[in-house]
Amino acid sequence: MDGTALLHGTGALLPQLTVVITGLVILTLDLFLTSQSRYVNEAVGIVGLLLAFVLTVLQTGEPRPVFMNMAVVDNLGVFFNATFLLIALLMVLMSASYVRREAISSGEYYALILFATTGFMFVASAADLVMVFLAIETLSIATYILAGLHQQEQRSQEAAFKYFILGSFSSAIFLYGIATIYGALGNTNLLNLAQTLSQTAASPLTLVGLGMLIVGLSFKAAVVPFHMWAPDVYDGAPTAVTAFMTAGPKAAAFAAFLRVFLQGFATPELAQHWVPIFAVLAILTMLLGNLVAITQQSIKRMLAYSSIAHAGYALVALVTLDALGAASILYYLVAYTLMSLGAFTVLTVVAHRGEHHYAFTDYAGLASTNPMLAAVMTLFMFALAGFPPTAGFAGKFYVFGAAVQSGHYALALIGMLTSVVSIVYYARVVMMMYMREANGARAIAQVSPTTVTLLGLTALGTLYLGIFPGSVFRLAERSVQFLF
Amino acid sequence: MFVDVVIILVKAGLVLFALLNLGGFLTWAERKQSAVMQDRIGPNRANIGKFTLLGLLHPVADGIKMITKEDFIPEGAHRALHTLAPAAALFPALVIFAVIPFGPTVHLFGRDIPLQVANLNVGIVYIFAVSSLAVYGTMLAGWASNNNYSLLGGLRASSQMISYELSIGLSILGILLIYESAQLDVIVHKQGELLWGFLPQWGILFQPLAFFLFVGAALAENKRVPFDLPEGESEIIGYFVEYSSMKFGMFFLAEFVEMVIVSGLTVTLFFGGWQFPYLQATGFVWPFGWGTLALPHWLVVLIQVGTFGLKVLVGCWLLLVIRWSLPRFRYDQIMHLGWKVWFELALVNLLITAVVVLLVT
Amino acid sequence: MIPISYYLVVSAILFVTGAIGVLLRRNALIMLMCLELMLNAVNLSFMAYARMLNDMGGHVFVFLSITVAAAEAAVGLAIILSIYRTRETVDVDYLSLMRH
Amino acid sequence: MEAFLFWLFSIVGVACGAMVIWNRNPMGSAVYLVTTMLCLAGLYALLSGAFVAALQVLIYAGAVMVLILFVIMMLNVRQEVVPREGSLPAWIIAGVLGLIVVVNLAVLFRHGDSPTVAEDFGSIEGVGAQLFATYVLPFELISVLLLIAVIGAVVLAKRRAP
Repeated sequence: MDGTALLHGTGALLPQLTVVITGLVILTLDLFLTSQSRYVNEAVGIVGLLLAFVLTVLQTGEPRPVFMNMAVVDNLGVFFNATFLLIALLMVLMSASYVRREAISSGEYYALILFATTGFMFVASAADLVMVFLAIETLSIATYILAGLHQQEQRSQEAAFKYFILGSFSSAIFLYGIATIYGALGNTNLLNLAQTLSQTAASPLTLVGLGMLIVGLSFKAAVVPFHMWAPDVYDGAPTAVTAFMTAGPKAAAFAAFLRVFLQGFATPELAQHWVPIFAVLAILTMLLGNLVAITQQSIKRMLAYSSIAHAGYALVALVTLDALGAASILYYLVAYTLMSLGAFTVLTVVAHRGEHHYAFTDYAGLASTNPMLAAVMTLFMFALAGFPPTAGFAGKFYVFGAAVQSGHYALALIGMLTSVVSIVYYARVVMMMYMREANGARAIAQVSPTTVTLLGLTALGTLYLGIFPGSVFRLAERSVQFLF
Repeated sequence: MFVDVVIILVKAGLVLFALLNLGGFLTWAERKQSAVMQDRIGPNRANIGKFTLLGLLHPVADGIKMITKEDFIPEGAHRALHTLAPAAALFPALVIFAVIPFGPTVHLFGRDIPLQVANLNVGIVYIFAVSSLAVYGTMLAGWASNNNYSLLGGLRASSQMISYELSIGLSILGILLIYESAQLDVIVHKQGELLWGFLPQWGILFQPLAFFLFVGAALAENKRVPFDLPEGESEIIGYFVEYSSMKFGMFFLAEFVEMVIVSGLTVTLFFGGWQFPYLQATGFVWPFGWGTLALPHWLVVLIQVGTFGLKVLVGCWLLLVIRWSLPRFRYDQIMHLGWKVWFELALVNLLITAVVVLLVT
Repeated sequence: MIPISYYLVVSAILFVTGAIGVLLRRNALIMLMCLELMLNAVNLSFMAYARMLNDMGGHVFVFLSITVAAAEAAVGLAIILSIYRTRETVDVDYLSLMRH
Repeated sequence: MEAFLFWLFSIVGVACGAMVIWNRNPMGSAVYLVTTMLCLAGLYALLSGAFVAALQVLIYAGAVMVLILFVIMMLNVRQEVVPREGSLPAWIIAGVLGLIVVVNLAVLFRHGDSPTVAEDFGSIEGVGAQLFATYVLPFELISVLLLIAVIGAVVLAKRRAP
């Protein structure tokens, strides 16, 4: 690899580099900061992420493989990277007051968030199974640590351990899948896999490898029946980190699904094998996620199951094998990011210092003690349930629409039915806030300006995506066009 | 095929024989050296009739004593691991020498026999790998004895060894960059070439800092003064406190064999290995065109093997002198030195070397 | 000459062994070791395939996966250590605060 | 010779692998795991992967396992008094299921003899050339990964002020 190619490749990966460097800067700066000047961390983070965002958006265009076909810069990657950067930005805003309240060392926290974001971005730009694996490991290891960051809480350590063991377990399976594919096809590059596959018939070994890839990625996306880690981990991790985990790694797993299955293994011969698997997984995920969510007493756990359910909806769109479906996945991920981060932000506020107030009863009378908070929470709950005119409705509309258009009526039907079921538990929160009296005079903690900004942004975003869904959806469609 | 195997076995046997005897000899040398430095007489009692041979019989007597002593395993100890530990400590020390060339290629009975047990392509990595196993002996010994003192000693020893392993690796990497090979015989051959027509290209010429770092870190690996906290002879209870008889002897021997290894590696990497200045395969070739002196093949080989032996002995002697000259570090000083000074210096050295090599080539 | 399949079978056996260990054992340290066993098994597969395909890419994969395993082990041990500090046990069954 | 070494390494490796999950004591498991790793290094060498074999010993046996052993010593986990976890039926079922999986997989492996490879296959130079040409981006990404691991280990394991 000569100098110009190296330079060209580095230029193509500037967004990722920017994020890494921002993380390093924060890590270094943090050494010199006093507790009064810690806000510098957030400021640097925001500036770096905005810069990376601009650099990302400038990259649209024809697919350009770089670094000996290890990574590729294309519209799909750009869309995903922009989404990930948005998640990171919102995370920084959300955490600004949170890390202070919970006494989490902010330098390491933000650095890890940024490094995990780098991992997300490399998943989206990966053009080789090895890159997919390493990027997933990067983001996973960063999130294991984040989950255990809550120093005083034993639950946080437990969550980290559970996440670690099952995450590594799934990584090992994923890696075994890569090894099997490597052995069966002699090639791990997603850009030329299609070519290799078209020349040879799919051997049973290829299918075994493919199955392992599915299992490994399903673990990461918390798809039923590979979800067993998710509720406990989401419950035990610091709430801000839980928000991050439901948004980031999940979106990254879907980025991997799209890269691996829609770009790498998309030949019709193979697709007929993996499409039914994903259909079954989607059905299981939607059913179990929604049904179990009803029984939860803690809102944090309820949102954990709801995040599992939402992964199911996004999976529905994966089986359609067309641009409409792929685009609706992208759209759904953006929508879910906004709704979920918004809802979790409300949770962090209500939970108070030490994070013990997650029960539904803690939300009783929120409308009278803090009407604005109750109002945005209501918006997010309705959005998650899929009411118009919110992003949640538009997302589900596109997903089920894509399913119907490609003839997967059963999937669409189950999706819609489970959405109806989900109204039960989302509405319960709203009823709790508006219909019940506050139990005890527990004052709501002061909502910091950054949190207000974040709530405003996510609420506006949720509404905007719901009212003008076309703008983002057209972008999503443009992003996946080259795949089909 | 059969002959090849025999040749390798003979070479391995020779190396092991030399190594073990040198190790035993060093126990004597150590005591004599300390006696000289402290104005004492040193070992002089063991004798056969009237012959004490300057105390040279002491290592033999020690060996007999250790073999005949009771082998004691404390109550509650993990028997299998307690027995395995000394072997785990001695094994790496014995097999590292396999890749160190102790002489040039010999032409014998129409065969080319390289004087090196195994010429591995991955030579240096092999050394890293095997030496990283040395820590198991200390850890297992400390843990299996069911004794809190030996456990703490084992922890001290192993954390020290892990810490300095990094510096060892990093300091050798500079050599690897300069000679562009990980094969030790290639490295030695390249050290025989001359710089500007008269200066042998020994490693120390290009990597003086790495030499000091390597020797320092190797001393720490070896757990000798000034880094002897894990065991500290008379004052500190170490990881092998619960060992007696030949099992203790194996720990003891491992320490001295490791000294030979350190010396051998230093000579091979930094002092030209078996190279004698200006001695080529055909004889002496003097610099500045001062003519040549042809020598028969066997004499050249003999001189070179002898040179290697002499260099190793001098190295061992230096290690002894260091051991009896310096005071002991405190534990926090060891850790501070290892992580905050040695490691950084090794990194800087590697960086500078890499940049210079890049610019020159 | 040993056929490549034999190596692959060894790898599969080790992988399954490790997986059983992760699922059945409840000692955190042993679970971690079983994970390492699984990754090792995968590495053997990579090496066998690399030999079969005459492609050193497989060796690079092993290089990378070994590094990943080292990073994982470091983080895993740190988590176990932090749990042990507050709980004085490494038995996962005691980690049941969240089963309510 | 090759056959003998293969059977030696694989039988010892698999047996020790089984002992890793069967042993009650973490220390015992760790020692068995080290043995398995050394056997795997031997198998790598048989597959003409000398460099990776050395790395396996260096990193796995020499660093990762040392770290694990170190933590075991630090926690001073003695012989477990509790019985082995998981009931016997669970172990038997797991064993049978595992066997089925292995047999099913083994049927799929139909790779015969490997091609003869070049002299420098698996050497430092060969693997290094691949690593720094084709796979330079993964190599760079690994550095981020390791940095994360360092941060994580420090943040999670450091003793906190009460």
